[in-house]
Amino acid sequence: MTETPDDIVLSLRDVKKTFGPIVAIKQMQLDVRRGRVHTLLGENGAGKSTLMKILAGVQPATEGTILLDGTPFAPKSPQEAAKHGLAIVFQELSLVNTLTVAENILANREPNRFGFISDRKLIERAETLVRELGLPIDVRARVGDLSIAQRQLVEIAKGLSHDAQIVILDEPTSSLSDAEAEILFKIIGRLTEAGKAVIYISHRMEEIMRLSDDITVMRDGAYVATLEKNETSIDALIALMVGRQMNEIYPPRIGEEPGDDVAPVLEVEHLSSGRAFVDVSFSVRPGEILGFFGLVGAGRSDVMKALFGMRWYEGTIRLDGKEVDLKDPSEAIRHGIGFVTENRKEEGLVLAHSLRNNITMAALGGVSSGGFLSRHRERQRAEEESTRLGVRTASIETIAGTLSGGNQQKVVLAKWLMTRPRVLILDEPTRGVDVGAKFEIYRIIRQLAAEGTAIIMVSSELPEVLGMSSRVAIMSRKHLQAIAPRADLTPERVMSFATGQNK
Amino acid sequence: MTETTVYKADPMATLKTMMRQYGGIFLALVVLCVIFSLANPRFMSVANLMNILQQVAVIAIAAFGMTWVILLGEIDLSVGSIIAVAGMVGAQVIGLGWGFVPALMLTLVSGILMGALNGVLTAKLLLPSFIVTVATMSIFRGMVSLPTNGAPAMIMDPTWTAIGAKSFIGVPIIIWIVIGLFIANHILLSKTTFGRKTYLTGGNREAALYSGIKVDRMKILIFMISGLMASISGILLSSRLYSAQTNAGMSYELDAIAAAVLGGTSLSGGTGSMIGTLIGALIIGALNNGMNMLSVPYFYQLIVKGLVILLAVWLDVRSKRRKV
Amino acid sequence: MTETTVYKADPMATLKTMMRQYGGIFLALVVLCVIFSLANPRFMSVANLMNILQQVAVIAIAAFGMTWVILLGEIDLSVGSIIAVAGMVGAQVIGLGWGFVPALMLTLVSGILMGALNGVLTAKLLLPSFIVTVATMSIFRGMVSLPTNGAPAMIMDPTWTAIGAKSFIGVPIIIWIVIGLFIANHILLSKTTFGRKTYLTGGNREAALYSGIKVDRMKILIFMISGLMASISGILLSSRLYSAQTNAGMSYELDAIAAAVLGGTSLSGGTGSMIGTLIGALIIGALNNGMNMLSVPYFYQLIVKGLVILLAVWLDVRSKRRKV
Amino acid sequence: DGIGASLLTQQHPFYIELANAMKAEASEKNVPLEISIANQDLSKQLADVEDFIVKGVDVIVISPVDSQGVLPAIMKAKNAGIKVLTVDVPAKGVDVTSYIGTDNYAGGVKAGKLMAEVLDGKGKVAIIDYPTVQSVVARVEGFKKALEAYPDIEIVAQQTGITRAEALAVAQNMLQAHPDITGIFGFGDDAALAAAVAVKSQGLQDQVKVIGFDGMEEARNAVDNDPVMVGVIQQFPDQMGKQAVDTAIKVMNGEDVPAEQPIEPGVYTGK
Ligand SMILES: Nc1ncnc2c1ncn2[C@@H]1O[C@H](COP(=O)(O)OP(=O)(O)OP(=O)(O)O)[C@@H](O)[C@H]1O
Ligand SMILES: Nc1ncnc2c1ncn2[C@@H]1O[C@H](COP(=O)(O)OP(=O)(O)OP(=O)(O)O)[C@@H](O)[C@H]1O
Ligand SMILES: [Mg+2]
Ligand SMILES: [Mg+2]
Repeated sequence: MTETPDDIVLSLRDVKKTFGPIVAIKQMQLDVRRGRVHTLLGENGAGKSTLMKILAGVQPATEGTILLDGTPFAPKSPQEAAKHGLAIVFQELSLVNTLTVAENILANREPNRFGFISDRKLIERAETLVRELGLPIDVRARVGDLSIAQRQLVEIAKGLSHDAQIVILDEPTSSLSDAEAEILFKIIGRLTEAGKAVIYISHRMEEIMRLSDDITVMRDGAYVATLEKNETSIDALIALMVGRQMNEIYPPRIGEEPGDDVAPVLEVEHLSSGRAFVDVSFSVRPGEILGFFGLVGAGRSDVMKALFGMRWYEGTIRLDGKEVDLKDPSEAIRHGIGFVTENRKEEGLVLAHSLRNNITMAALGGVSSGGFLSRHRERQRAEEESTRLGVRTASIETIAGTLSGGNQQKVVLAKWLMTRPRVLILDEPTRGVDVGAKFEIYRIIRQLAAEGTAIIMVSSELPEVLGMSSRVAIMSRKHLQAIAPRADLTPERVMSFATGQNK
Repeated sequence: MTETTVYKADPMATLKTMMRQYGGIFLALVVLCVIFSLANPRFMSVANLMNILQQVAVIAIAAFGMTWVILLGEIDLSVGSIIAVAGMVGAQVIGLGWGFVPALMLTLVSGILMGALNGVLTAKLLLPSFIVTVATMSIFRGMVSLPTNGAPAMIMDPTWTAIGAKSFIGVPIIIWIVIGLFIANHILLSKTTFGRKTYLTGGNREAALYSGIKVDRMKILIFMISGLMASISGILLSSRLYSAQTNAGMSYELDAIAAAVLGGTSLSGGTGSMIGTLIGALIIGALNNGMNMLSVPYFYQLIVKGLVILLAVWLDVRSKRRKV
Repeated sequence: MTETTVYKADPMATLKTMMRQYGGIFLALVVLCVIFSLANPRFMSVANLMNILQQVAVIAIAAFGMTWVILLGEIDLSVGSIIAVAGMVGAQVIGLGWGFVPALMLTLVSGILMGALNGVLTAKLLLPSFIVTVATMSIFRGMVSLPTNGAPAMIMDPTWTAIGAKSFIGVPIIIWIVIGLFIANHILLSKTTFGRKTYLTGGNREAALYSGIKVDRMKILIFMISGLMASISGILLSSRLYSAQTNAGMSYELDAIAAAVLGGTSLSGGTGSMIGTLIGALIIGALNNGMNMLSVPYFYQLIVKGLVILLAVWLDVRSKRRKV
Repeated sequence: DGIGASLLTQQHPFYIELANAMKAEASEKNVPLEISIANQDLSKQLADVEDFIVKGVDVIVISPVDSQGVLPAIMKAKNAGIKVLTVDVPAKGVDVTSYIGTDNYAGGVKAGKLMAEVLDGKGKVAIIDYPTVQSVVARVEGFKKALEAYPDIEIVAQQTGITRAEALAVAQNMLQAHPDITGIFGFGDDAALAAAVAVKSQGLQDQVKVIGFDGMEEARNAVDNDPVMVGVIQQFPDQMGKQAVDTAIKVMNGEDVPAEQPIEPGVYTGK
C-alpha cells in the first residue's frame, strides 16, 4: 500500500465483526483517500455491507481500530456518523412506503421549530436537493407509488442529503437502468471533484472499471489486496475475488440452437393488460434462451406476471399449440411454467425457513403421497437440486435468510428446477449477484437450455442479454419494439430500440 | 400500502384530502346518523349529540392513545385495566384526604408508569406487545381490586365528580376535555417531529433505525402516552360514576382498537390519523346510542354493532383500493 | 427469524430438537409443577393431573385451532363466541328431539360455517382478520342469545353429557378427545403438504402465492379449522356444564392466544407448533389449578397469572436468542 | 377438611359482604374456610369445585353462576361424598342439602309495589336489566307482575346495562328517547345509582324516581341523601353468609338442616 498520509481521510486496521458464532469480517484493512472513488469488491457475503454498517454507526465493530482524519472513530449511532461527515446509501431499501419522498429524504432531520415541522421548508429543502442532484423525482409523491428504480434514486438522495466528506454507496445501481445510473455517475464525479471520498460497492465490473480510482478486494471477510484501477484488469480482479481464474463470464452454449422446424412451446399473441403493457406477441422454442431487454419500467415484469397467472390479460397464450387460460400461478405451474421473480426476498423465498422447505415449496406434490410429506424423498430431492446448482451451504436445513445473495438466488432456481418446468421465466436473475455466482447461474441456464427447457430471461444488463440470448426481445414504454436473433444485434441497435428511438 | 398521510398547508387541499382519506368511514358515520334520525328525530337533538359525545369520551380518549401504539405497529390490550386502576388510584388518594390536585397528578403518573412498564417490557426484553399487554391486563386488573378487595370505591371529592357532571359555557366539561385531547394528539402526531418519528418507526423499523431514531425510546414513550390517555379515560369514567369500579373499562381495549382501525389506522403500523380515530369512536358511540334510542334489544345490538363495524371497514378498504 | 421449524425422522434427534425448541417453555412448565408439588403434595396426584387436563381441555382445543390461524399470520378473536354458539346449537337441536348424532353434526357444521365466514371476509374482502373477528365476536355473541333470550339452555341428552362426565379405561373421555385432537392437528401440521403450505404462507405470503399455493383458499380453510376446533371446545364445555350458557367462552380467545404464543407461535406467522401450544395450554391450566390448590386469593391469581405469562415468554425468547 | 366456598364474583359489594360475613363467622367458630371466585364463568366455577374435591373439603358452599349450569359441579361434589349448600342463587334440577337466599321474585314484586306507590299509580317506567342472570330475570318478572295491577303505569323501555358505565349510558339514552319517563327500576344497585346520575345529568330530578335492588351501603346512603333514589329493595348478605357457615358447620356435625332457608328482602326507603 502506498503511503500518502495527507489525503487519507479514513483508515481501518484489523477490523473484525462477529454475529454470535458467525464471523462476518475477519480482518479488514482499508485506506480511503480524498477526492477518489474507492471500490470494495467481493463475493456475496464477503462482508462489504457489514463493514459499511459499522462505519455508518448501525452496528459496532467487534475489534479493530478506525481512524477518521487520524483520530479514533467508533460511531454509536447513524446520527453520530453523520455528524462526523459520513453519509451512506444503504444496499437494502430503507424507506417508508407510506410517506412522501420529501418526508423520507429528510427523515428525522425535518426542518422544525420547537419540534413543530415546517412542511413548506421540508418540501423546499427536499426539492432543492433533488434538483441539485438532477434526479427526476417528484418530492411530493408517496414512495410506495414509485417504481423500484425511482425508490433507489430516493435512497440515494436520502444518503446524499447529509453534508458529508465521505460518501458510501452500497450497490446503488443494482436496480437502476443505464440512464439513471448515468445520473448517479455524474453525481459521483461532482463529489470527487469537490474533494470528497467515495466508497463504492458494486458487482458490475464494467461500471467498477469506469468509476474507480482505487479498488480493494475482500474475500470471506478478510482483506485481500488494494489496487489502483490503472494497474489492473477485470480478469485480474475476478481472480483475486473468487480465488481462481475465470476466462469467460458467459459460458458458451451447449449443443445446437433449435432450428426453425422445432415447434415453439410457448406462443403469446396480442397480449395486453391495461396500461401495464400493450399488444405483446412472441414465442419461445424448447432449448432457446429468449432475452427480454428494456429500461427499468418498460413493462417486462408485468408481461411475465401475466404469463404466470398473476396479472389479468387480454390476448392469447398457447402452450404446445393449445390455448390455455392462466388464472393463477398454480395453473401456470401445472402447465409447466416456472418463474424466478425479480425480487427474491419478497417473492422468492421464505427467509425464515430452511433451504429444504424453500426448494420443495413449489413442488410439494412431488415429494408427498396422499397429502403426506415423504421426509426421505423431500430431503433427497432437495439435496439433489441443491448440489446440482452448487448452493454453498453446510446443509439443506440451513435457514435461507442466512445465505448470501448469490446463494439465495440459486435456491430460488433450485425451487423452480424441482417443478421440471418446460418454460422457465427468469426476471433479473443476477441482480445483486457476484461475478462468481453469476457465472454459475449462467452455466445452469445453459445447461437447462441444453436439456430442452425454453427460457425467457428478463434483464436490464445489456452485456448479459447479449451474452446469453439466442434471440432478444426489446421493450420500451410498455410496447414490444423488436425481436431479433442475437447475431443481428449490436449494443447500439438494442439501446436505440430500448429508448424508443428506432421504430 | 394504499393509505395516504399527507401534510398540506393549503386548507382547501386539506379538506379535499380529508374527504379522500376518510371518505369511506366518514360516509358510514353520516349514513348511520341519517338512519337514526329518520327513525327517531330526537337522535339529532343537541342534547343527544352531547350525550353521545359524553358517552364516547372514555373510549375516544383511550383510542387516541391506542392510535399511537398501533401506528408504531404494536398493540396495547391493557388499556381497559389501566382505566380501572386509574380510577382506583384517584379514589384512594382522595380517600386519604390529600385533595384533588395530588389525586389527579398521582392518577396520571400511575397511568404513565403502567404504560412505561408495557413499553420497557416490549422494547427492552423484546417480547411481543400483544403478549406483554395480555399479561399486564391481568396484572393491573388484579391490582385494582387489592385496596378495596373488589368493592367499588366511592369518590366524594366535588372537583373530581364535577369533571363528569358540570358544564362550561353550556358544553359538558368532558366534551371540552375530549376536544382538547383530540387537538393535542392530532397536533403532536401530524405537526411535530415526534409524530413524524412515530410514522417512520411504524412504517419501517429498519429505516427508522438507520435514520438515527431511537426506536426503543419511541416505543416506551408511546406506551406511556397510551397509559396516560387510558388514565385520563379512567378519571372521566370514575367521575361520571362517582366511584371507582374494579371492573371498570373491562374490554374497552377492543372498542378502542375498533375505533382506531375503523378510522383507517393499519394494524401493521405506519398509517393512520387522529381524525380517523375520532370518527371511528363517534361511529361506535352513535351506534350504541342510536340503538338504545330505538329500543333495539341487547342481543340484536351486539349483532348490529358487529355488522356495522364490518360494513364500515369494508367501505373504507374499498374506497381506498379504488384510488390506486 | 430466529425460530426454527425442523422436521426430523430420527427419534433421538427429535427429542433433542424438542428440548432445544421448547426448552424455555418446557422448563417453565416443569418449574411450575415442582413449586406447586412442594407446596401441596396433592398437586401431583393422578386425580389432580386428570383434573388439570380436563379443565384445560376447552382452552387447549381452541388453542390448537388458534395455532393454525396465528401460523398464517392472522388472528381469530371470535373463538370464544363460537364456543358459546356451538353449545347453543347443540342444545337447541337436542331440544328438538333429533338426537345426539344430528346435534353433534350440526354443531360441528355451525362451527365450520362461522369459521368460513371469518375466512371469506378476511381473504375475499381483504379486511384485516383482527377487525373481522372482533366484529364476528360481537355478532356471534349476539346470536347465541336469540333462541333463549339470554337464558341458558339445559342439555338433557345422556350421550352429550357423557362426553364431559364419563371415563374410558379410567381416563375421562375429555382427555381422550384432547389427546386425539392434539395428535390429529400435530400430524396435519407437521406431516402433510397442507401443514407445510400453512407454514410457507405464514412465512411469506407473496412467495407462497408465486409458488402456486392458493393463499386465499388456505386462509378460508384455516379459519374453518379454527371454527371447527372452537365448536368442539363448545361441545366439551356444554357437556361439562350440562347446559349451553350464553356467556360461555367469554374471553377464552385471549387464553387460547396466550397458550399458542407461550408455546412459541409467533404472532407474525410462519413459526410455531402444536406441541408448543399444548405446553402453553398446560402452563395456563397448571397455573389456575395450582393457585386454587394453594388457596391464592382471586385477585392475586390474576397478578400471578400475568407475571408467569411474562416470565415464560421471556424465558422462551431468551433461550431462543442465545442459540443464534 | 373445612368449608370450600365458590362465589359467583368478587366485584360486587353484595358478594364482598357475603364473603366477609362468611369469613367472620368461620373464624369465630374456628372452622377452616377457603373461598374461590368464579368470576361469572361457570366453567371456572366447575374447575374451582373440582379443585375443592381434590383438596378434600367437607362441605362446599356455592353461589351458582347459573342455577341450571351449576348442576354438574354439584353432582361431582355429591358423587365425591361432599355435601353442598347453595347461597343467593338456587340450583335447579338437583337437590342440595340446603339453600339460603333471597326470594328475588318477591323482592321484584315489592319493588313494583313501591314504584306504583311513589308514582301514585300512573306514569311511564323504564327498566335496566341483565337478561342472562336468572335472579335478575326473577326480579324483573316480579316487578312487572306487580305493575300489572296498575293500568295507568306503562313500561316504555327495557334495556340492558350490566356494568355501572353501561347502565349510565343506557339510562341517558332511554331518557333521550322517552323524556317523559317518570320511574326507573334498576336490576341492582349499580344500575339504579347510574340511573340516578343520568336523571340528574339530564336535569330531570323533579320528574323521575329511581328504585334499586340489593341495598348495599352506597345505595342506602343514596336513598337517604338523594331525592331521586326513592327506595331500594334490600338483601341481607351478612345474614346469608353467617347462616351459610352455620349451616355448613351443622352439616359437618351430622345435624339436620332445613332444605330451604329463605331470607326475606326488605324495603329501604330512608332513615
Ligand atoms: N445481523 C446478522 N446476523 C448474522 N449474520 C449476519 C448479519 N448480517 C450479516 N451477516 C452475515 O455476514 C456476512 C457478510 O454479509 P454482508 O451483507 O456484509 O455481505 P456483502 O459482502 O454485503 O454481500 P452482498 O454482495 O451479497 O451484498 C454474511 O455471511 C451474512 O450472512
Ligand atoms: N409509477 C408507478 N406507480 C405504481 N406502480 C409502478 C410504477 N412504476 C412501476 N410500477 C410497478 O412496479 C412493478 C415493478 O416496477 P419496474 O420498474 O420493475 O417495472 P416493470 O414494469 O417491471 O419494468 P421492467 O421489468 O421492464 O423493468 C411493476 O409491477 C410496475 O407495474
Ligand atoms: Mg451487501
Ligand atoms: Mg422488472
